[in-house]
Amino acid sequence: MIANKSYVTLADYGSVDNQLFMPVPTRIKKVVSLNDLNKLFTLELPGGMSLDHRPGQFVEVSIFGVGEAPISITSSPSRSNSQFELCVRKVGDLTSAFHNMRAGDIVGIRGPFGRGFPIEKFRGKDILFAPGGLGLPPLRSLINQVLDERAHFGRVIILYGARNPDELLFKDELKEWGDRKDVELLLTVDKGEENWKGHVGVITTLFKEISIYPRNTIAVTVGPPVMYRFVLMEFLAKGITEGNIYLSLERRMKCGIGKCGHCQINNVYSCQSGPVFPYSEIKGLEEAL
Amino acid sequence: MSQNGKPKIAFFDFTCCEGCQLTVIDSLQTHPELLDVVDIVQFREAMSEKGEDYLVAFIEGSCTRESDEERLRKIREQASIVIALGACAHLGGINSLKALHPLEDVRKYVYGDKADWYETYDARPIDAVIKVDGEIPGCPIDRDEFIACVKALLMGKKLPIPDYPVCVECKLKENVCLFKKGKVCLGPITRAGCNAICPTYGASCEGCRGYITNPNDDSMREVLAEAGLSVDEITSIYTMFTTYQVQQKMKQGKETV
Amino acid sequence: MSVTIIQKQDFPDFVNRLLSQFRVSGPVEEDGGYAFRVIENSDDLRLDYPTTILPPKKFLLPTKETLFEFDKSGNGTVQAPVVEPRTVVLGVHTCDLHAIKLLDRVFSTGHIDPNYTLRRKQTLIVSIECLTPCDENSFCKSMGTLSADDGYDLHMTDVGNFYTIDIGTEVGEELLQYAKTAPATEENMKKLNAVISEKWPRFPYRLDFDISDLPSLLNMSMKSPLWEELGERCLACAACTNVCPTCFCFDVRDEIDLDLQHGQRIRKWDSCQLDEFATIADGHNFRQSRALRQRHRFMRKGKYILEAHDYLGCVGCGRCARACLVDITPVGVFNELYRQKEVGGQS
Amino acid sequence: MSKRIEVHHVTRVEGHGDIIVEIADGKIKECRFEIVESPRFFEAMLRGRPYLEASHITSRICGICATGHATASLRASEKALGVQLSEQTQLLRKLTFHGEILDSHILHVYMLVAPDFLGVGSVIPLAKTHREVVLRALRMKKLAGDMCAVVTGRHTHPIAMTVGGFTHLPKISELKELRERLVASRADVDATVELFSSLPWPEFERDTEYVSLTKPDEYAFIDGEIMTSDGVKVPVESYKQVTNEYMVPHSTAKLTRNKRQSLMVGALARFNNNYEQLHPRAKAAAAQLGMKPKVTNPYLNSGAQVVEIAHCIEDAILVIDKLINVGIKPEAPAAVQLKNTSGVGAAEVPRGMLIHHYEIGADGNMTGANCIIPTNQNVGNIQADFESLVPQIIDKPADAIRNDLEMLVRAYDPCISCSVHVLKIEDR
Ligand SMILES: Cc1cc2nc3c(=O)[nH]c(=O)nc-3n(C[C@H](O)[C@H](O)[C@H](O)COP(=O)(O)OP(=O)(O)OC[C@H]3O[C@@H](n4cnc5c(N)ncnc54)[C@H](O)[C@@H]3O)c2cc1C
Ligand code: SF4
Ligand code: SF4
Ligand code: SF4
Repeated sequence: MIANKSYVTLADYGSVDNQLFMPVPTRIKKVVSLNDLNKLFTLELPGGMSLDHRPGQFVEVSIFGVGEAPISITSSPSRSNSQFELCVRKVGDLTSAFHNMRAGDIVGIRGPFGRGFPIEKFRGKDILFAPGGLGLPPLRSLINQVLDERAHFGRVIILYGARNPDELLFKDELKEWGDRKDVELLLTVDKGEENWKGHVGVITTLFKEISIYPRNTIAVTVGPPVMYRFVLMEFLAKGITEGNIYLSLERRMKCGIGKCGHCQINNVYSCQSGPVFPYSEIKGLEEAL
Repeated sequence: MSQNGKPKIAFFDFTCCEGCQLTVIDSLQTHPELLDVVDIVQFREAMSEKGEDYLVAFIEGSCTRESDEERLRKIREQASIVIALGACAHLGGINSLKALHPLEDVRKYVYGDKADWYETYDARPIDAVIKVDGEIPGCPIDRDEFIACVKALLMGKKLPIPDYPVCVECKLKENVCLFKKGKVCLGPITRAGCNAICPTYGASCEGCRGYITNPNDDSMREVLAEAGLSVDEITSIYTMFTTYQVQQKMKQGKETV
Repeated sequence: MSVTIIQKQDFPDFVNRLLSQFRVSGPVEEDGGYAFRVIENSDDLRLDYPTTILPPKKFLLPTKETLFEFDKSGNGTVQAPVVEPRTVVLGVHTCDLHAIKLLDRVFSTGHIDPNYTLRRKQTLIVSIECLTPCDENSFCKSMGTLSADDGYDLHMTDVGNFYTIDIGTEVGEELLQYAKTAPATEENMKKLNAVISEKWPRFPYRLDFDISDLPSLLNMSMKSPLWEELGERCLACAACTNVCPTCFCFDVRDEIDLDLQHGQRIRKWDSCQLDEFATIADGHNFRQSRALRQRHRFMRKGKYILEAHDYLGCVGCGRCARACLVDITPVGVFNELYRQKEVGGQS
Repeated sequence: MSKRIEVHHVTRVEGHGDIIVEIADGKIKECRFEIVESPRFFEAMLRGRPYLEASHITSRICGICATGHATASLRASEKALGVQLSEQTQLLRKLTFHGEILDSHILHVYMLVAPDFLGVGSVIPLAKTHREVVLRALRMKKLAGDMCAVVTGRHTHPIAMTVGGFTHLPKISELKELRERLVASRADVDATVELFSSLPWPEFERDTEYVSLTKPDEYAFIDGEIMTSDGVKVPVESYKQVTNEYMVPHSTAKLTRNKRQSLMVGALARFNNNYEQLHPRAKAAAAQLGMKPKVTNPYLNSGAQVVEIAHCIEDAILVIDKLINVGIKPEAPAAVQLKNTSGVGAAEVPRGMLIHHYEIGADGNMTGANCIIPTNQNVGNIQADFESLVPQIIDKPADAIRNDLEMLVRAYDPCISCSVHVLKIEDR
């Protein structure tokens, strides 16, 4: 078959996924402002489609004319799925345009992408969460799923640090978690404020407040790159094995499907193999931390 | 905003050839719809109407005398967004070549014994006088880049000015590299966005768009030296549009020319 | 498969008949250099070209292409673009052929890239056997790309008065309906064999070690002081990656009309050598130094890509060496790493 | 009856100029046109720069006549360095020069002058009321710009022109495409002539000395001799005899003068001096506009520009035909001989005669430069026109006077940013 000098479209090749780069128009149902820089968006896929994501995965959000950016899914799959939540920090073009959107507006969604947390391996274990700053939104998905299936897990410890009290996200939920008997929640801020009565100091200072049983503990951290080295040291010092430590590596991303090269960490495409990794997998990677 | 919801923009010129404003007019050849999306309230070169209420001010030209400063400050007060248009406004540009000679000598050379009739000082970029929110580089600016910048402004985005060198665009156009033809070029350190127009037409990139954020200056100078340029010739190629920047750097003791 | 021949005098006619059916591209001379261009006339072709500035990759992964178009008015719709017509690429060297095989693998692994795949399916490749090295920068022989068994639709060898044609695919065979061909005689085959056996000695080996040792050599070289040295010289102009037939990193951006309603999402070539490549919104650059970026480039060429896709990420075409103004070359780098290993200079 | 008319920064002209007229008790107390552009100092900046940079630096004198400055600059260097240009180079220079004349004239007559007649402040409202006219202007201007771009890369600050030739040559296919567009543009030219012949040009006559380049065999744009309508003819090297540049710091200072108190350069001067060499289609355009030398109404400088639009379109077609005929040959820029010398380059840029006079040292660096800019030459004439016109219109309301004076200034198409060394006319 040699076609003539005719134009061919993707539809002529049925087997190719021609939707790969095409975002699904998705309606914003609700927008809640968390603080100056962060907003929580509830989105709903069209036609009752479900996102089917795992905690730790992300979607690529499109705003036409502005571009696309990877955003972690902060809601947990154990809650509603055709509806899902994104927590977005306003830092640049796309995130600013997103912040300007209101309920009823449409954004484009591709995904979910990435590996997510292997939650089935966590069952029966104690879980130590240590998110820093904007690391809470991606971890919130996992935390809430764990809480929804609370009976399947051992202790749940959450150490959460932010620069100042205002930057602590999801305050209502923090309170809820803090009120639960089956959750150990410790908060800290780098710099206190007048009304802040809690702990002051970087997140690593919380570690001496807890004792754990390392052999049965899964440790999970998400936060800014500078934080990882120190938190990892604390995890290891507590005797948690490298294979039981999980972290999420944020990189620049342009496709989400392991081609564009931006997210590469040595030979690993973090959008595909990550962004969630067990520490054992990345500790040999020169460029990971 | 105008009543019709279109943002009001105004153009101002200081010391320059007005080639960038002309390029703006030329951009209408391919984008006449520009007039449908913005309200141009001042553009002395092309129109008599004058509006003093504008959101965005495009400033062309360098500041070359103290009496320009007041006018610049007025524009800054009025405009929410000030954009430097073209190399003169962005860098000081060709006007700053003047600073390679003592000011008195320059005045005397041109005006002889009437030298002090004319007020002038070393040319400087606009951001040396007032805060600037963005820059559209080039001598002259690139038409398509100007339109792209207008779109970005309308959408509240950062100006889409690349931070990679001219070589990128030059290679993608498959030009034979000028160095292979025995010429020299500043493409490896100059900010892209012009579509490598000079090398494409066989001439050296002269750096009219200023340099990328992290140019490898030492290596560039070595490349030029290896191509046979003397120290003076290297200085010359580096100062065509960026005398002001080179001199600022020297003042900070970072570089010798 | 049997070998066919086309007399050289009949070749222009073949091209001109192809031109009436396909978009045809091939190497042409421009301003003292060579480039693959869409041709309008068989006279434009220069099949004896040494090498082109950009590889034929650009027909499969254009320097800039539309991924889809959008219209924000109403509910917002997106539409996949129409892609270009069927294209015959004439005169592809075997190094570039190997590179295309790698790209085929890359874009069909995991998520199948629709745009690449579509273009690939519409592209017919007529490669040509290299008989002399392009220039002193070629090191195809060291990389094992001096010839090719597959990856082409047709493969030609210049045997004096005629070209022999190896048929690689059925589509390739169908192409020959536009040519005046004859089955190769024994005499023809003898000549072909002579030409091929004479060509090999003309190509030097330029690596000081066997190519199969490259991955392990690189493995030991993560901390080599060479990277810092390269970082000092490198201009970060990205010429090396832009001309490379195996580089495939890209950027994705939106372009919009002045009405701010209609626009396209486009993808364009990007380079790991540029500052912005690994920089995120807060300004943190995961490969801040030019040294790290050069290391990344060579690790990809000799190790990472091999690990992911089973093909080396360098085919020895020498384009990057020609393009580099500060003389950073794969041969130079790989040999220097080998030398450092031999003298035990590794940490 | 007293009026004071002050126009600061006359609009729709290139660069900054002010008009100040004061009438008290029916008498003119003050009447002047002054340039308030900040001085540029190009001549001083050229010193010490390699001669190869000179045309790139001086094109930045003016965005509109960048190609004109580059051409005069190259001619100055070439004459100093003993460079012989090939015919191909001369033809290509001519082609791109025509592009610039067209671009500038179209911009001027359509976007700067026409709004005065159509009663609007600028081309922007015209885009609503006379969309077809504006689109035609943009279309013609694009063609003109593309003529420059095909040869030198772009109109404003041409790239490929260099001492002795070009660093890049157009393809025959590009020339053919241009030719087609030029031929097709005749309809637009006709429409232009028609539009401008229907406009009510203000009536005002004042004879002056018309100065331009002239050539025996063609309507002069590049090189030639200097001639004046008062019968002077000198080689360009003797430009100073005619231009007599000088500075006098009082309100009626004259900037250049020869036989009379002032002189005029520009399209009208060329038209008056070289009418015979215009292309027949240009002559026909002149007839339609009611123009025949000697035209002494300065407002009709714009009319002369329309005539030149017709001429340049036709001549560009002829130039392209020649180039296509012989084919474009690859050709390196002609060789130079470095020695301590000087040279004078001259060209008729859109606004009139332009002179670049360079001194180049044996090391190839510039040691001195002098540039004589058309607008400088005309400022004295504008002033003289003012003095003659104001008494004639003194009874009109101030607004009308202002309007007439502004239109007069505009007719000269002054390009004030060009004024590399501005002559400031001011009472001190
Ligand atoms: C796996 C992953 C999960 C993320 N989750 C969240 C989240 O839940 N909430 C949130 O607010 N932010 C998140 N980010 C960061 C977010 O993607 C960036 O802040 C965003 O891309 C910035 O885009 P911008 O257009 O606003 O900024 P600009 O600076 O204008 O960015 C331009 C482009 O650069 C790229 N880019 C810039 N910064 C980043 C970055 N940090 N990561 C990847 N690409 C980048 C994007 O492609 C972006 O379109 C996540 C990033 C990754 C990789
Ligand atoms: S000509 Fe200049 S811009 Fe082009 S590749 Fe060479 S150095 Fe870079
Ligand atoms: S190539 Fe260089 S000199 Fe030319 S326009 Fe671009 S930045 Fe300016
Ligand atoms: S790395 Fe260099 S030699 Fe190797 S394939 Fe790429 S361009 Fe060719």
